[in-house]
Amino acid sequence: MSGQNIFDKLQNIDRRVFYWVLFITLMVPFIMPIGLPVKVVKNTRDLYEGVTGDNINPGDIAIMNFGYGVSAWSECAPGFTVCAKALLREGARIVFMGAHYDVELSYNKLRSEAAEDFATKQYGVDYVFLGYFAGGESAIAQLATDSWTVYPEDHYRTPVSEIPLMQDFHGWQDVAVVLSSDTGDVGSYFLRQWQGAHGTKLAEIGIAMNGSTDYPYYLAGNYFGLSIGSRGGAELEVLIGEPGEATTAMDSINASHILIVLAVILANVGYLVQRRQA
Amino acid sequence: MSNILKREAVFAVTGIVTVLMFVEYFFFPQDWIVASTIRNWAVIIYNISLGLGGVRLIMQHTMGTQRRRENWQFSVLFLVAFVIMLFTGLAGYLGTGVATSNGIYNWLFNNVYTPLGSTTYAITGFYIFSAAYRAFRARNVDAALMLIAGCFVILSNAPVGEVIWSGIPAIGEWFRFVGQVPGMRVFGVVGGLGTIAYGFRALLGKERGFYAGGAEE
Amino acid sequence: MAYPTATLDVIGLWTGWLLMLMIYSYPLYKENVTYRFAEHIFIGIFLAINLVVNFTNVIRICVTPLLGGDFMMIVPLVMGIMIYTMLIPEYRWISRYPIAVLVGAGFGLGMRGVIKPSILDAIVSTITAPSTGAMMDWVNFLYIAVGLISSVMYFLLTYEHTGALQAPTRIGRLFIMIGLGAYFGNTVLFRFTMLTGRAQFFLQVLKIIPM
Amino acid sequence: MTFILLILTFALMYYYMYLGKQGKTFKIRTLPAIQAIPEAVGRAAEMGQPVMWTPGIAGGLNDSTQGPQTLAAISILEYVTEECVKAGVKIAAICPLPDALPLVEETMRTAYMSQGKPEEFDVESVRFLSGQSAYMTGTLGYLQRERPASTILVGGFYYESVIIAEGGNTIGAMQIGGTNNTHQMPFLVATCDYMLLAEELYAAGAAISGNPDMLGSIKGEDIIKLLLVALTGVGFLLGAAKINFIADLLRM
Repeated sequence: MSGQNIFDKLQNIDRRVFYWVLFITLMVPFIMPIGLPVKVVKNTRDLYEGVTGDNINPGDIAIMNFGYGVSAWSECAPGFTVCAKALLREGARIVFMGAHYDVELSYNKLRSEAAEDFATKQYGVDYVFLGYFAGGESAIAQLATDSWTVYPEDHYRTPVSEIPLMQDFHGWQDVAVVLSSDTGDVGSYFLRQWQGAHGTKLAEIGIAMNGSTDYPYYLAGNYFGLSIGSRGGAELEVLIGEPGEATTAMDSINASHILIVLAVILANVGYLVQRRQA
Repeated sequence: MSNILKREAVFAVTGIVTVLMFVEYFFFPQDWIVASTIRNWAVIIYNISLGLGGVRLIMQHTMGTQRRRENWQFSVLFLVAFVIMLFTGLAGYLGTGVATSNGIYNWLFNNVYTPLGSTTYAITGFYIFSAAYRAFRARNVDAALMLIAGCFVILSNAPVGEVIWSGIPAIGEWFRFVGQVPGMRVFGVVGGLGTIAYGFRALLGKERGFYAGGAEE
Repeated sequence: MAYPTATLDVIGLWTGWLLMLMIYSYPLYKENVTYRFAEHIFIGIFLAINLVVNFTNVIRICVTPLLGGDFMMIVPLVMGIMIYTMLIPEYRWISRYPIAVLVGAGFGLGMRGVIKPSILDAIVSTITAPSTGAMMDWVNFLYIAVGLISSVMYFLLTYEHTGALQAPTRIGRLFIMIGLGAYFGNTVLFRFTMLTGRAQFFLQVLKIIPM
Repeated sequence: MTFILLILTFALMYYYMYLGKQGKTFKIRTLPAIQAIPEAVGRAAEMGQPVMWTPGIAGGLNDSTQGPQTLAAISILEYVTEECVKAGVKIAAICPLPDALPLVEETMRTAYMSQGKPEEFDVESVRFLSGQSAYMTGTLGYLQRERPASTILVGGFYYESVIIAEGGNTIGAMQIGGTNNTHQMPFLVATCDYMLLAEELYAAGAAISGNPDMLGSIKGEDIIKLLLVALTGVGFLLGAAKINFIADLLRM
C-alpha cells in the first residue's frame, strides 16, 4: 500500500487507533475536570414536574421499574435516583421492581445513593422491593390486571399478603404513576399494556439511544415526561439541586463527542478530496 | 391424526390464546380472569423454557470436551465456572431464600459477573466509533443527511456543543425533537402494521417461521 | 463509595479490573487467549445466574402457589416441562404446544396493543395543529406531516418506486435517513456514557481518582 | 377505533389473500437484501467458509414486537439453509433465544430434508449462547475463529447488533441485515451491505415464498397504509384549519 496518499490514509485509519485514543480521551477529564453548565430541556422538566408539587400526592403509589442492569448504571441510575428521591420527598409510596437478574444490585445502589431519603421511610409501608420478573409483555399486562400473581412474594420472600403497601396495590387502578428506566423494551410494555390500555400516567427515564423512539411518544402525550440518557440524568440533578454522577461524567462526554466528530470530519475530508482528484 | 395433533391443534391453541387476548382488550376493560390466567401461564411457561437453553449449552460444551474439539480447554473452563456458580447459587437460595446469601455466589456475582457485564455492554462504545467513522461519509444525499443529522445531534447532546457555536444546541434539538420525528414515527406505524399482518398470516398457517416443519418430523 | 479495605473485596476489585482488560484486549488488540478465557468464564457464570434466577422465579410464581393449594398451576408447570421434549426427536412435536401458548399470548398482546400508541396516536399527534401562531411551529407541523406521509409511502411494498411514486418515496427515504442519523447521534451519547463508566472504574481501581 | 382498524386490517388482508387464491397476482417490490442471499451463499461456497445466521437476542416468542421478528428471521433461515445445502456450504445458526431453539432446529432440519440431504444436518450447527453479553462475546469469538464468508443478521436485535456487525466487517464478511427495532436500524444500515428495514423484514418471508396468499396479505396491508396516508393528508389539511374531526375520530 505504498501508493497510499494522506487522503487514503485518512479514510482508512486502523480502528484500533481510534479505540485507544477514545479510551484515553474518556479518562483525561476525570483527572483534569472542566465543568461546563448543563441546560435543562422541556421533556426533562416535564418529567421532574410530573413527580413533584401538585402532580403527586402523599400516599400515591408509584411503580419504579429497573429496566436496566448494572451495566447501564452510568446511563440510567442518576436520573432514576433523582426521581426516587423526589417521589419519597413528596410522600409517595414506591413499588420497585426490575427486569434484570442483577436488579438487587441496582436497588441496593439506589438505597445507598438516596440513603437520607430512605432513612425516614419504612420498608413495606412506604416502599417495597418486589425484585425480578420474567415473562416480558405478558407479565406487564398481567401486573396491570392482577399484580399479586406476578409477585406473590417480594424479593425477600415475604408473601405480599403480609406487606401493608401491597394491600393497596392489586392492579393499574391503584397506581398514580409509573416510571420505567430501560435499556430494553419494558417501558414500551407499560406503554401498551398500561398507558395505552388504561391511560396510566407514564414516564420514561431512558437511555440516550432510545431518545429518538421515545420522543415521539412524549410529543403524542403517551409519556408525560422523558429523561434522555446521562445528559437527562445531569439535567435532573440540576433540577433537584444535587450534582451527582451524571454531572461528573459530562466532561468525558464532552471530550469524546468532540473526538468522534473530528474523526468523521477527517474521514470526509479524505473522501471528498479523493473524489475530487478522481 | 398425527397431522392434526402436530399441526392443526397447535394452530388452534395459538389462535384461541390470541383471540382471548383480543376479547379481554375490547370487551373487558377492567380484567378478565380467563385471559389473565392464560397470561399467567404464559409467564410461567416462559420462565421454565429458559432452562432449555442451559441444557443445550451444557450438552454443547460437554460434547466439545469429550471429543477434544479445538479449544476444548475453554469448554472445561465454562463448565467449571457454570457448576460453581449454579451450586453456590442454589445453596444460597435453598438455605435462606436469596441466592446472593451464599458468600461464593455473591463474590462471583459482584466481582466477576458485574464487571464483565458492564465491560461487554460498554464495548459498543468502541464499535460505534468505528461504525460512525465509516458510515458517516457524504457519498450521496442520503448519507449526507444522515451525517449532518448525526453530527448535530452528537454535538448538541454534549454541553460542549454550545461552547463551540451557540447555534448547535438549537439545530441539534431541532433534529432530535422534530427532524427525526417522521422517520421514527413511520417505524411505529409500519412496524405496528407489520406485527399485525405477520400475526394474522401466522395464525392462518402461512408463515414458514412459525410452522417450522410442522407437518412432519 | 470508598475504596474497599477487606482483602477479599480488594481481590474482587482487581479481578474485575483484569477481566475488563481481557475483554478489551479484543477491540484494542485482537482476539487472543485472554479474551477467550474471560469470554468462557462469563458465559458459564451468566448461564448459571440465569438458571438460578429463573428457578427461583418458577418456585415463586408457580410451585409455591401450587403447594398452597392452587392446583391449576399444574397446567403451566406441565406445559413448561413439555418444552423439553424437543430434546427427544420422536416427541419433539409436543414442544409445539407450550410454544403455541407463548406465541399466541405474544401475538394477541402485540396486535391489540400496538394500534393505539404506535399508529393512531402517531397520526393524531401529526395532524393536531400547533396551538400557538409561531411560524416555526407551523413549519414543523408541515415538516412532520409531509415526512410521515412520504415515508409511509416508502414502505408500500407491492408497488415499485417508479412513476408517480418515485418522488414521494424518494423524499420518504430522505426523512428516514434523517431519523436514523439523529438516532445514531443519540446512541453515541449512550454508548460513550457506558464506556465513560468503565474508564472511571479503570482509574478508580488504580487509585488515580477516588472511588 | 382500535377495534375497527384491527378488523379492517384483517378483512382487507383476508380479501386480498382470497383474490390471490383466485389467481390474481401480486408482486412485492424488489428487496435487494433478499436478492443478495444467493450471492452471499455463493461467496461462501467460493471461499470454502461457512455462512452465519443469527436472529438477535430481543425476540422472545411471547414478546409482541420482538417475537414476530424472530419468526420472520426463521423464515429467512429456512431459505438461507436451503441455498446453503444446494451449494454445499456449512451454515451456523447462533441462537440466543431458548424458546426459539426448537423452531430454529426444526426449520434447518426441514430445509435439509427438503433438499434431500437430511443426513447432512448436524445438530451442532445450531449453537445456543445464553444472555446478551455472553451471546455477543461468543459470537465475536465465533467470527474470529471460523471466519464466515457471509453473515445474515436478521431479527430482533438489541445492542449486540453493532458489535456483531462490526465484528463481521473486521473479517471482511458480506453482511445482510434486517430488523424492525428502530434502535438498531442505524447500525445495521451503517455496517451491512444490504438491509431489510422495518416491515420489509416481515415481507421478506412472503417475497421468498412467492405464495399468493402471503403476497395478498401484503397487498391488503398496503391498502391500509394508503388509507392511513389519506387520513393523515386530509387530517393535516383539516387540522391546519383547526377542524379536528379526524383527530377526534381516531381518538375514539
